[in-house]
Amino acid sequence: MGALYIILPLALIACAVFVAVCRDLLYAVVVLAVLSLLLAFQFYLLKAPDVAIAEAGIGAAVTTAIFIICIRATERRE
Amino acid sequence: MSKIVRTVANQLILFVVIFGLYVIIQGHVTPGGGFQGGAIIASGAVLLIVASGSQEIKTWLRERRLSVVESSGALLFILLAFAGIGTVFFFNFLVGSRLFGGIPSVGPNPGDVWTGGVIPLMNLGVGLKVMAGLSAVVLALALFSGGEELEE
Amino acid sequence: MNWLAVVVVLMVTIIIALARVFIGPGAPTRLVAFDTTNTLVVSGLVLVAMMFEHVVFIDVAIVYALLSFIMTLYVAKYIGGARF
Amino acid sequence: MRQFFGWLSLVVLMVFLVIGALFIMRPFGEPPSVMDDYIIDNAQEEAASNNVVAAVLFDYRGFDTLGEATVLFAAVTGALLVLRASHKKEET
Repeated sequence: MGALYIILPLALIACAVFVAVCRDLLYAVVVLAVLSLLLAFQFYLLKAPDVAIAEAGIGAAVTTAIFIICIRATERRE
Repeated sequence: MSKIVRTVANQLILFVVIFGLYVIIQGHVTPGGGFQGGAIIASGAVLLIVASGSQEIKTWLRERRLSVVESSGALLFILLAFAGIGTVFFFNFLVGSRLFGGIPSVGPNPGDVWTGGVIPLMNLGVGLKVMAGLSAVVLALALFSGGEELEE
Repeated sequence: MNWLAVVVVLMVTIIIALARVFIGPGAPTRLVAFDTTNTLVVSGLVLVAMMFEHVVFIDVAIVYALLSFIMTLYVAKYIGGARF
Repeated sequence: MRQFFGWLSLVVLMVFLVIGALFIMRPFGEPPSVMDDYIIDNAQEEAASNNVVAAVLFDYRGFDTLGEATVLFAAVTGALLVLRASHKKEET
């Protein structure tokens, strides 16, 4: 159990740094989707399935949909 | 999008809505609740928007109707909160009555749907509210994004 | 059965797919790697539910398997150039 | 050079705060008060709900859920107001 609790937060931090640094907004949105995926897995490992379902429902579809629609209406590059 | 995606989405929306209703109604027994189930059903609406395009969805799913549903959900929530004001605000007055009135035994048990007092009805209200609200936001953004000409 | 070892191996494969998400050239490569990560995480959720020995933990895996492909559809429609 | 020292001081401050928080932080899983023990023990009798999270959300802390519903209502109202108005102005 200890190995999971070390690997998964490191992957989360790497995703967050990439989202903050990346210049292309489409790539940032894709990595943000991966971040929400791994965050749901982290909540799930901490035995909080309520929060995991909320994170899966909101982060999986609605947030990415809103961001992609906004990129379509504006510029792709920062 | 293509015909394959449209067909699969039209078949899959049934399962998404049924699972969302399951999460809402069983919210006091298993993990889940109003917010989570409403988010799942709103994701079904988002799937329909990406599969068929917002201009075809617009013919039967209006923001005006969605705002009516959302306001009725909020009204149900606040009326249930005010109904127990004889004792205290947000009092669980249905425990022991015939509607959702059972009391579970203490400790780990498989659970029963007819328990929880006023909690399942509040779950229903919050579920209606979240479902209509998130669907309305995404639908309005998609209509606004698709309505104007883009130069690319 | 030692389910934890299986989950750790799945995590290592998730890290490999994540590297392809980070460095992959172009958007379609990242999208396919992202879909691979989706499938791996869903199987990992089911395995952890078997490790915890609770039935209710399966619900999260069902939710993610139902909803995870929607963002793939959105990014694919954006790359295709169509309007929403 | 000045910018470099600014960033360096920021990083040193952040590391100091994180290490200090790690020392101050309570051990993982230890309850900070007696209120949650009361809720865990009595939620199944008083609120008649197996899911203690639902009992806390809708019975013990109902005002917080009311505030969350208000925030969601305000967000939806603002989004519909802004988008519908700009959409109508483009058509005319």
